[in-house]
Amino acid sequence: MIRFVVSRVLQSLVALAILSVVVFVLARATGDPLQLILPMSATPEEYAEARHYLGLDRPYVEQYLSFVGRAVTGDFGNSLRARRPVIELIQERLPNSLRLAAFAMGISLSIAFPLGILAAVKKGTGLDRTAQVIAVLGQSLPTFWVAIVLVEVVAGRLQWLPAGGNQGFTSYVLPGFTLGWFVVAGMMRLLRSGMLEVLDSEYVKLARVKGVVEHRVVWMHALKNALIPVVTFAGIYFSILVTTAIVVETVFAWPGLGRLAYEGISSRDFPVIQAVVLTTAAIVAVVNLSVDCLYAVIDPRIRHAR
Amino acid sequence: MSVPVIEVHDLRTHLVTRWGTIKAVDGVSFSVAEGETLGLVGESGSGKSMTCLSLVRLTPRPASHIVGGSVRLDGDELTTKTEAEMQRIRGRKIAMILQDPMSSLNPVFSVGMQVREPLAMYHGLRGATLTERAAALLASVRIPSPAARLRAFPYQLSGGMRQRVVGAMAIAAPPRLLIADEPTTSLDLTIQAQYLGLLEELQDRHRLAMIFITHNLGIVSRICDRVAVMYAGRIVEAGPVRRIFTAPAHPYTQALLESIPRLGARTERLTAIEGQPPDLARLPGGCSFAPRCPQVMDRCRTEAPPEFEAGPGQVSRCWLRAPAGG
Amino acid sequence: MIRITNPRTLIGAALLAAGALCVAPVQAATTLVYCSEGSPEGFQPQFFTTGTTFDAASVPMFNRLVEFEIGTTNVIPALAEKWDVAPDGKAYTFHLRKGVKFHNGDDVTSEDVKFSLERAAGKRSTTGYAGLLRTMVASIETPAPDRVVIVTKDPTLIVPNYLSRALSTEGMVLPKKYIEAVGDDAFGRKPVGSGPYKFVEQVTGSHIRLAAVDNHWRIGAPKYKNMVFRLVSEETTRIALLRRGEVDVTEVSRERVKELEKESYPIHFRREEAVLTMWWILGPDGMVPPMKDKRVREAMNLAVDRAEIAQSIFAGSAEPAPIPLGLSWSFKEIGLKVTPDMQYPYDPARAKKLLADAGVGGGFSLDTYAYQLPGLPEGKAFAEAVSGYWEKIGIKVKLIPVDYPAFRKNWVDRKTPGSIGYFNIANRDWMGTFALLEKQAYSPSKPTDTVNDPEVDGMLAQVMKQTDREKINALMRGVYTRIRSEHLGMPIVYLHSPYAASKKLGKWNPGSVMYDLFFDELASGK
Amino acid sequence: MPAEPLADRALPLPDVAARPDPAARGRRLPVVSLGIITIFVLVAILAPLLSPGDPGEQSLRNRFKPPVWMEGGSSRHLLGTDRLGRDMLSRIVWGSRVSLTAGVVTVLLASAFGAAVGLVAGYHGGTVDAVLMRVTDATMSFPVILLALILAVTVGPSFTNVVVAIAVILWARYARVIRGQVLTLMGLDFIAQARIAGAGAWRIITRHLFPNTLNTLVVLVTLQIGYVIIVEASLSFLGAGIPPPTPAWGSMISEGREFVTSAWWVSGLPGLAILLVVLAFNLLGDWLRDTLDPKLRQL
Repeated sequence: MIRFVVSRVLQSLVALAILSVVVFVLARATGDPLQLILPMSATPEEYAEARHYLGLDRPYVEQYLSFVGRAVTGDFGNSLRARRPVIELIQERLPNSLRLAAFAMGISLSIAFPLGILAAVKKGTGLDRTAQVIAVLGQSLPTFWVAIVLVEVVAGRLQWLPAGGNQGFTSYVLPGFTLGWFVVAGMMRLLRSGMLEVLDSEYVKLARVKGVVEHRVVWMHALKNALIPVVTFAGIYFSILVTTAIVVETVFAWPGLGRLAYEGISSRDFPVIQAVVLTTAAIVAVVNLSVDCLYAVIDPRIRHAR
Repeated sequence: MSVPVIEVHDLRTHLVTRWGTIKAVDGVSFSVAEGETLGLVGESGSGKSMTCLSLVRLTPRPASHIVGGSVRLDGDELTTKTEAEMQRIRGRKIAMILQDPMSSLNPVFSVGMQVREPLAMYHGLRGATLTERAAALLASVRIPSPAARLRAFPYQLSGGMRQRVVGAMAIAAPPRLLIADEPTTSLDLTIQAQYLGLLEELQDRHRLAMIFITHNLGIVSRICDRVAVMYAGRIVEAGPVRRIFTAPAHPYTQALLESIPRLGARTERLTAIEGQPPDLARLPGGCSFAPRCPQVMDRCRTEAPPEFEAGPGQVSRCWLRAPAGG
Repeated sequence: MIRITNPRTLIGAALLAAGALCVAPVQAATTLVYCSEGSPEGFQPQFFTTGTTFDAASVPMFNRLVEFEIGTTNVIPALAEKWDVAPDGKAYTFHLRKGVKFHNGDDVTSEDVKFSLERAAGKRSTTGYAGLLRTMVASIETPAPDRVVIVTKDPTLIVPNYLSRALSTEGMVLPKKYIEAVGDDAFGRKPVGSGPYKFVEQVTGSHIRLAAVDNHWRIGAPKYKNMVFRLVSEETTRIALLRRGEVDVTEVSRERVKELEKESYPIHFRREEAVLTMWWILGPDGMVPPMKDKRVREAMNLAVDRAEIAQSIFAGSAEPAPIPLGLSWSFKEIGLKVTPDMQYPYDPARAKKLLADAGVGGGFSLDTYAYQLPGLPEGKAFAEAVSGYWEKIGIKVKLIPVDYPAFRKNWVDRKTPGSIGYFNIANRDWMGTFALLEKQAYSPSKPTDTVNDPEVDGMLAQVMKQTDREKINALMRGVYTRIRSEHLGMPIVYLHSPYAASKKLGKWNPGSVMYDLFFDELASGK
Repeated sequence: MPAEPLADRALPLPDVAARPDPAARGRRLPVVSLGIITIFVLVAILAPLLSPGDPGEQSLRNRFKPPVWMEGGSSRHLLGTDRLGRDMLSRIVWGSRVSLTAGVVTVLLASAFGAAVGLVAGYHGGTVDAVLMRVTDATMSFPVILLALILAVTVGPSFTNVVVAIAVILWARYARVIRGQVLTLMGLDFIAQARIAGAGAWRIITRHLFPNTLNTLVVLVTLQIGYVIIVEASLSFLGAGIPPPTPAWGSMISEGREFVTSAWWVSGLPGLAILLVVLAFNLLGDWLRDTLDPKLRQL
């Protein structure tokens, strides 16, 4: 087990290293940040000076190494735009992103669970098909459009919920739902087919033959097995949530990482872009790792292997 | 013979599929007494498993329905019971051992949890008593160091061991009727023999009525008292084991017996049953076996044969056994 | 064989994350909430240049030496109660208001003024007009704590205007001692000024919160105890916030004004806040063919139906503009009379003829950049609409959507001469107008030119040396006449910028001055 | 002695009674989905014939005309006009071409590359596998939208850039799934057989492994066409999608979003088009998966 965890950690680190190179190159490809920082009337000397001050005149390899070297200690340099340490910006935004993602995950699970199980138990009926369409709908509408319609109708017209910003618990509902609904289809699919497979298995049949009550058969004997594929894919869902969040954060004025990235790109703020991408990737890696562990908790076969 | 534990009369179960309605169980009648073992044989799809699932009303839903007939357990009609009542009969009165020991145990729960579950359900046991009884139950199916096994997960046990666990759960009540659906198919030969011995022992101990579903005529000859041969949803021949093996009345039974490779007999080739297996959705009008029957007669194609007496306690659905002039 | 960490730990962590949703304070009626589209870069008036930075929070937090009278461009006292000019016109003495304190308790002294101006002219300064400050100022003297003297190299008229809101943020006074003690970065995180509102917190990407000081010379006892600036980039969301009563004032686009008026939300306009003007990117040697030909420039101007664009794209909150780079406030000051015949008529037929005369009757291909700008959410639609008009006279337009930074690079690098760009230039007084012309129409020094014309250059060069207002006015009139008659750019419309307010907000004149929404009026208990 | 179990030679009777197939049976061909997709594909191909006008022709005076069935609508613009007075029907018709092409091309590029990587990694195993899979991991953890945004500001938004940006991230998914399948296949006897018969790597990959992953590919491709169309729309919202004046559904919805209440058809109609197509592809994909390979539930 230890070996397993260690090798997974190493794999994640290698992937992060590859990513750091890519993001370093890409960030620099976005253009010259000085164009935005300096006034239009700036002279070439002023440019050179600012370039030196910001360390942008050093060779790329040197810039990269110092970037990586400091990034390891959590120092992503200073934001070119805000003139503040990037890590501070990340620290401000990250909790918002994580909370929103967790909330969205919760919402999508709470939709996907009943729908997936219902669809499996009532397989082939109209109920099954309706459940599937509800789930797939979330994936078939552009997120921003769903978000805007929700803001306009639920917040603006009906005035039930806050329209934007993080103003407490109720603020989570609309963005969380928008984000969550987007991944419901995938989760429901997993649950439904997982449940179908499990419900058809010998051990579920045996549980029934033993006289176990039906709801116990479904929620206890079958569900734990059907959960395994869902958990396996939690990492992927989480990364989808984090990336789709850019759009949702924009509409709901949510101060999360996505907006930070967006602002970073539009102001060519390399350090911010680099930091956000790496942070996101690191989170996804951590989630994947925890998923692997959680997987072992659910499935004893994995726990005892190796 | 003593009083029958289970009496099945003219049981009919239909299955609705996209190819049409299939008469999976088509007028099956039999009974099994205390301590008696009925062997149910036939090809895959002949309706053996469906018959047994119909007894506990666990046929696949919503596709299948029991459309007629009666099932009495100790004289108590089951087909009219509510689902909740049936729940209390399953496991407690009628237990089942399923075919594949590898997959009849839930991989994500410990053996202990799964063995404790029926004990808790049937006897309302809790806590230490429950664990004790679970261990005792495992011991009763000859599982060594049962206390340790309770903590194990199914994948840590061998196939034979797992099937013993399933057996233990089946006798937790203990039930009146034990249905064993090909319980030994996936076990290797020595384990098979041990397991059969165990089943016989359990049956003796608890005076169980037992229905034993199998393809394997060898097993039938070893542990069954009576045999019913199923073909296309019907029992085509039934009778005492000895009669069926020595004087099979139905051409299908004869074909089945011929297809057994006898040890030592150096047959050039195995006699296979000729022709296609029946399409259950489009059964011929007369005898369902007619298209493949080597002794088919004109009458067979138009009229379905009723049950004819073929010997002491032996019946056969074949026009060949029709009394002359009948 | 190792047992994985207790699963409850993981689940617990997830629950914690979900449960620890922060609870924000309820907005009391004593809080003014303003909802802005853009997010500010930071709070260092001399280091940042974006308009949103100052709209949002700086004005209530800081003081300048002088201010504009609301709704006009008249310079009035502020931190400086009065000022006098030396007879040679080379030294301005400002007398500071007494008893003004920074939010940290320090007195505002002449040292702070000197420090701030030097910071604005310093190396790290990025304010748009730092260059002018550097060339203009010889020294800054502090003969007494309440007196500061700005000595210029040449006689000049512009010092008071320069330090007001005419240009940018150079005139904002920062606490020297505090900044020197804590450093720039700490100041950026927790800025200290001497304005009626002090900094409380900033949650980047979310909001900025200010709290009123008890009594301030600018506004008296504050009507609102708190001021919150919320940053919401999506318009639908801003409007929903207004409807829910979560914000008091919000920026809205012109196209949604009617809808909100129908729901009887008060709309306050900043009239003629900016002129939307288009231009051809110059090549290294100025205008390139076919735009080198005056007739082509005129044709492109004639092809555009300004009235229709004002009506449709800008939903009626705009008026056709006649003169390229023409900042209308200055027209009064410099005595330029705009007559109806200066307006470009919509005349595609004549435009086609002009193109034919210029030898490009078969059309030519033209790149048009399309981008959004702060205050111009209609940017892309506008570029598409204008392109549509040009297509109609046979020009083959290729629309290139970019973001503004990318366009700016193209513009300044002059890599794509002849292609089209645009900007909503904030309206200014004569001083600001001169600064704009110097920046965009004076070819000797700048990469940012849009006009390259020796005559214009000559007149602008003279303005710089002039100290006689009348002569300056005449020269400026000359510059505009020349730019108009040579069609050196495409003026499109003057833009009115709407702000929607909650029904309970009351009277408010948001003025039209760049970087200031005159929240003082709203906040004032006077 | 117990005999050889009869089951070994039991006749291959469809064992309906005992074991109903989990998902496949009883699910009819998704006629509606197929119908929608066929219609839109036809519309895309026949756009020049079907479009009533030039999708780019503006008429500011005729802006925000409602569809014909609403008050103020006219038969000149059956589905109304947008903020620049362009005909919505023409734009939706031409938009089907742009959006469908974007979806299909992106997915084909991604699947071709991803499948190749997956096949090679799975076949070779060892270091090759480890290296390729780490690259795949890295790619998967790069947010698609961020990359597209970066590309958009770097080289400007364009159809090609959108397709490339999405494909550059999307391939990793295919690589992962296909590699997983190949690993399973490699353990099967027929690969060993082929090796014994002297088949080389190329032959085994193309003749034996690839055909066996086709089902998976087909399902994944179908499911992801919809996803790509949606991602493109999101990019439009952030200003990095297929740029105007090209009529792509995503940018149409995005441009019309401010008018959700005042002129719903400007974003609502292309929204409906996207909804129908994506829904159809998703449902078709679901059905294909259930039918071709019920084990593919993680797609």
